Amino acid sequence: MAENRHSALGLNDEQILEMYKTMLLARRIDERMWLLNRSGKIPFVISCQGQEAAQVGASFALNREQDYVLPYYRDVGVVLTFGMTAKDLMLSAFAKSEDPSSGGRQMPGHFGQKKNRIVTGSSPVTTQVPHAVGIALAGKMEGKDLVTFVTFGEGSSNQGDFHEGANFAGVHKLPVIFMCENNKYAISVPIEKQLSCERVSDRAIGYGMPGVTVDGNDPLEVYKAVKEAADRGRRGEGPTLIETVSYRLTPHSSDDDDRSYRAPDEVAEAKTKDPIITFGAYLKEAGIMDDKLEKEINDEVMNIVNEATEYAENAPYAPPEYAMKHVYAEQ
Amino acid sequence: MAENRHSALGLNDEQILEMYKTMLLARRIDERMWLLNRSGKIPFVISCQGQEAAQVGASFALNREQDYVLPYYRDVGVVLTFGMTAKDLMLSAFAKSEDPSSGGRQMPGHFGQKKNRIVTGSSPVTTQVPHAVGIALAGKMEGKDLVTFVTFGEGSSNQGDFHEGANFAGVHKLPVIFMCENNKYAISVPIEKQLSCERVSDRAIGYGMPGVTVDGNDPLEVYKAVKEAADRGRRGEGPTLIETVSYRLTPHSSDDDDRSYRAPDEVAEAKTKDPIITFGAYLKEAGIMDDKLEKEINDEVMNIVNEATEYAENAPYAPPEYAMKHVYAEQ
Amino acid sequence: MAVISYIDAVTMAIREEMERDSKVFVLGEDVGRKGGVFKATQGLYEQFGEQRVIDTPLAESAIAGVGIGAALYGMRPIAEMQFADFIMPAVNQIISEAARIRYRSNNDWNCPIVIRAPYGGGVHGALYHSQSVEAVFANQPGLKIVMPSTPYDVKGLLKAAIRDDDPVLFFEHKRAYRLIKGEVPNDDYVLPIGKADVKRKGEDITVITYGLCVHFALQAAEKLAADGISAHILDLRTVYPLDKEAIIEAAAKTGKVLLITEDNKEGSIMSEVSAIIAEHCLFELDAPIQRLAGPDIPAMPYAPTMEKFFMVNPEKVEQAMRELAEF
Amino acid sequence: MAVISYIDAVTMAIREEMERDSKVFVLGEDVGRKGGVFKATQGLYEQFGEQRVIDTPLAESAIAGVGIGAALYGMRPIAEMQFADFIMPAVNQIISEAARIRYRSNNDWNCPIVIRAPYGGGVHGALYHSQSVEAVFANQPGLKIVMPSTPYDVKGLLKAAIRDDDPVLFFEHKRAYRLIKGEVPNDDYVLPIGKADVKRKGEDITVITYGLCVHFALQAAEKLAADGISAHILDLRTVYPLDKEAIIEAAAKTGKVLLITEDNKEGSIMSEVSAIIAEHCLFELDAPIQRLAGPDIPAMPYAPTMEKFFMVNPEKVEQAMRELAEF
Ligand SMILES: Cc1ncc(C[n+]2csc(CCOP(=O)(O)OP(=O)(O)O)c2C)c(N)n1
Ligand SMILES: Cc1ncc(C[n+]2csc(CCOP(=O)(O)OP(=O)(O)O)c2C)c(N)n1
Ligand SMILES: [Mg+2]
Ligand SMILES: [Mg+2]
Repeated sequence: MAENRHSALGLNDEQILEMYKTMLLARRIDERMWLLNRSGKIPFVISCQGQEAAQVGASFALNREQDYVLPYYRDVGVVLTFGMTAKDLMLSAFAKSEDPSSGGRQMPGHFGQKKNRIVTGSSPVTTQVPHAVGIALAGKMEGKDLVTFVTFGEGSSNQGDFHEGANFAGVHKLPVIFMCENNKYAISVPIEKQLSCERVSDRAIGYGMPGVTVDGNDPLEVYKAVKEAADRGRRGEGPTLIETVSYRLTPHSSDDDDRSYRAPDEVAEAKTKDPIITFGAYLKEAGIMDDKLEKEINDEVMNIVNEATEYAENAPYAPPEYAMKHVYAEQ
Repeated sequence: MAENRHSALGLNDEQILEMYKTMLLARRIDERMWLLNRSGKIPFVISCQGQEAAQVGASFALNREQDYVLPYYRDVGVVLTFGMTAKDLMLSAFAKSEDPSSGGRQMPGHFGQKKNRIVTGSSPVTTQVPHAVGIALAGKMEGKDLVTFVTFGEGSSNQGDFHEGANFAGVHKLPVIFMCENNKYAISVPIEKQLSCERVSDRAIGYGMPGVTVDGNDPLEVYKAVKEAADRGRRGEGPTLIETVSYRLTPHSSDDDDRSYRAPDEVAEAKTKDPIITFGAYLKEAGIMDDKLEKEINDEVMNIVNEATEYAENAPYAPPEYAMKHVYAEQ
Repeated sequence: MAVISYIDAVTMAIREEMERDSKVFVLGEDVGRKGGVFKATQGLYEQFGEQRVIDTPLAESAIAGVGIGAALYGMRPIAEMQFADFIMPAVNQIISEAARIRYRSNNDWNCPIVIRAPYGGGVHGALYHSQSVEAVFANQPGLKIVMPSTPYDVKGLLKAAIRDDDPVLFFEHKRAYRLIKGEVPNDDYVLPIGKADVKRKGEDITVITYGLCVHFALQAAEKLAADGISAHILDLRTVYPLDKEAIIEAAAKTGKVLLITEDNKEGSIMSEVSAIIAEHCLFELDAPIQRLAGPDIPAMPYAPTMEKFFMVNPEKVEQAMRELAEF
Repeated sequence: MAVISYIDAVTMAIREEMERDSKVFVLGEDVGRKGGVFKATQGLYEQFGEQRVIDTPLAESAIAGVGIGAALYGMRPIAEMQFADFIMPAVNQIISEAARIRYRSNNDWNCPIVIRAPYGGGVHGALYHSQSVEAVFANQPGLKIVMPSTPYDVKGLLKAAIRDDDPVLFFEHKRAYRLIKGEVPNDDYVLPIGKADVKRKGEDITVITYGLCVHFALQAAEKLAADGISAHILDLRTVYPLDKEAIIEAAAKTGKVLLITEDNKEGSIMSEVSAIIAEHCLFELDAPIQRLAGPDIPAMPYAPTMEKFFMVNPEKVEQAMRELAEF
């Protein structure tokens, strides 16, 4: 039996099974969306595949009753952990009126749900970074104990808003966790054409905050880093920059064909480190999951996905004139 | 006699006298502008005082026949070194039609002069940074040996354009020298409310480039750092970030009263390190300048300033309708 | 009622709202210890402390973006852009974020931020300290843009903006700051955002304008009155979204309309005002819809000759009003 | 003459200009190896190499700003914004820098950059992949904004933009990319920036529009012709600065004017077109100046029901034209 690494982190068996289940649910929802897209039922998908470990590991390290998350478009694992359901996500994929993120106004991947403190997001990348800083500032002003958690891709870490937001958080020692999900590509542009530093986390020192790079395929390593960052934040010691290194296992989106810019070998090689597989293997080696339990979890997850799909497919669209609503507060 | 530090840098006595003279000219022009402002003759001044050593030391390390400079508003020392004259600067202060930077269209401090490769600047801070990168890119595409030199304040290093420009230069290994003139204040905001890193140069690693911090009151130290950076750039090894630490000896501008945000003691203390005084002392200690020569230089400089003032004061404004010219290329 | 300056009305409104509601705070460059480069926030740092009057790093996208984040949480940030000209780095945060938050989240989230900025020319500010920037934002549903002309309106509208549940851009004419004085009640009052205001009733010609030009028009109207010409003057106050009814009513009233803005002519707020009139009361017009505006050049030069050439002033206004009356 | 698509005309124009002038180069996100997310730069990376077809880091202000720097040096950069919606972070570089460089330097420096971006809706792009952004820039002297409707115009105008000595924003309708095809000569030709084009001559009503809506108007005009109504259609092509003479001539010709844009109604390009007409040929009008535009909501939603509600389409255009004809 393999070394038990999770107990040392204060995680019990039940919790890490929950983590695994959430990762798997994220994966299966994503896979279903591709099928729906390829069969012409939904116009667009953008994937979490390959990043579930980072997303779920990180979110589990937060306080789900009070912290705020500002996810980017791939963060299915984050929003599931924070209370969004498969049904919610499918409603968004089908652009139906009940979609909690936007009522079918935004593309899938533009998450938002106030009751779960999932902050509404947009398409222009990195604009959420200063928002996370502002929420942390507000929390501090109001004497709250909350931490904000914001994610973005490594390409997006080149936007001015990353720099300006990180520096603001550093100066005001705000409890913000900046997590860069480095998946090695920004659409077709490989990391060496995006950044000239060795690690995205090398940027942390420029904002007077600690920076760490962790294996994004290992949810426990990510959990540990985020937990430490959250603790630091709550202790009033300011922000942290965390880089999770993994790989984007799908094309950028359903509109992309990644064969024009990366070799099949490279993708195949990355798939051997697929966190669903490697974390599943860990659970088995640690004696927490056997084949039977694995199948049960899989079936349970597939049921959830099937039900969500069916519900969403049959749900109504918002009526046309509803487009006129909510530009401003209603008087 | 003090140690001769300049020979080791390849600078002869004549050159460092020239440096001193340029620094002094910058200072005297600036002082004259304050007098003109306080007597109601010109509406606005923004000063180089305290930063002449950094500006002149740096510019002397560049190739004045081919390199491009993108100065910020305090860089009187840079533009004088690159060929702008006292008369040019006074014409700008008086907003006269012959002002080479703008024909009296822009406020003083908005330098530009194509024949000397002084690139036109604007008021919004830090926009010049990506321009410097673009010129270096163009030079590289055209097979030229040129380096670009761009400056900005430490407050301005928090703008997104700094981050985006520096990263672009790093990725493309472009010969750009980013020089931050850290004078400890951005108008009233002290450095500790601007930046959370210890040194501005700590940001360099985030762009995969070397970063150094030098004494901005010592033109020789700055010269050395910029020379090395220029050499690196010409060797195709990419950009460098240099931080020069000095102090703003005047209020931010003629519209500012710095007594509301900094103690007279602090200013007085900084004045003991005034580079005009300390570099003058070095020249004397090194036996290059005696009292007589000092007086000659001073007289020469004052003559230049007087002539420039008189010429500019009597020069004509552009006629009103000239405002309509040069929005687009003339057909 | 005390007579105070336009800028003092700004400070008064902010102070009163900060006293009233602990969720209101100020952030921007030099707004704290220095009290702002124009002194609009003077005394607030001393009264409310550095937690609620925040000197930010020099980065406008963060000033807007951090403010938006705080507003998402439920605070009432008042963000200052030191000059309207320097709002440009924050355009993405304002247009892509603040303006769209309520709509894109289907009313789940909202963004009650106020972004204040001094705009306008005539202060030897040259190209980058003189601009009118409202047209950049006046096509973005979700935003409101307020541009008051008098101290009384400043106080009532700024308070309304701070209490508004949606983002408001609040542009203050920097030349009006100390030039324009007026009576301002010490009481708490708000004025409705989205409503134009008739600043003078008249029968012969209609002038529609906003900001400093309202005063030029009022001055000119006095002179015209001496010659028996009666001018009706509508102050837009909110330039986006426009008060269509008030515009139509004012235009129809006299049938002769002059639109005045200090902005460049092509593509200004006045283009839309003209389009509203041409769409809704064309047959009530007795003269072409006239516009008096800055020329179509980047912004006003520093040299006094050229600055004056650019700026709308009382003489230019009077002349345009007389010409229209004689049409 | 070959019949090619709108997007192929984009690629052809860039390729020919790159072949003609070694100072022309392309920079943007995914423009290189991938050939652009819409494939507008396909094949250029292979033909000209990565030095002249540059995949940049994901940072629009740098794409614009680095391009501006290169243009200051004397290069002819063509910068791509992946979607027009993502031009917002570059607004400061475009408005404060590119637009003002010639003017502020008193003609010493100039900035011959082209910034291309796909805009427009009807492609399930939702709020942030559907917008018209021209109004943000259509009040900035120093800029030119070109928005062509046909492959022929695309090629001639994009070549003109690349050769222009001043900055040009070149907005391409993304739904037109593959939908619209047309004859395009293989020869080198340029079309004049700043000139509108009569796309159809007519006597009864005048339609002024640009981009994809030109095609909707042409289709509707065919149907109206069958009923004896003759429509005159002016394609603005350059939306800033506007071709005033052509607008006045087209409006005066029939006296009944319909302005069509896919942008939100309030504050669009059409506001200025209306204002020009109301200022210069009011007495030649027989009907109020009508505008057909998107509603004043942030941008079009993703759900097909609401997207359709927003978009201008051939039916809406036909109906508006008939109503005007009957006025
Ligand atoms: C401001 C902006 N520019 C361009 C885009 C188009 N775009 C969407 S995702 C993307 C790549 C993002 O790469 P990265 O940040 O590495 O995240 P990843 O998709 O790899 O997770 C681009 C260019 C955008 N959404 N926003
Ligand atoms: C984008 C922008 N925001 C604000 C200003 C107003 N402003 C002019 S100088 C300045 C402070 C600059 O500080 P720093 O970068 O440290 O340079 P220093 O003046 O100290 O040399 C500010 C806020 C501006 N010019 N541009
Ligand atoms: Mg990536
Ligand atoms: Mg400084």
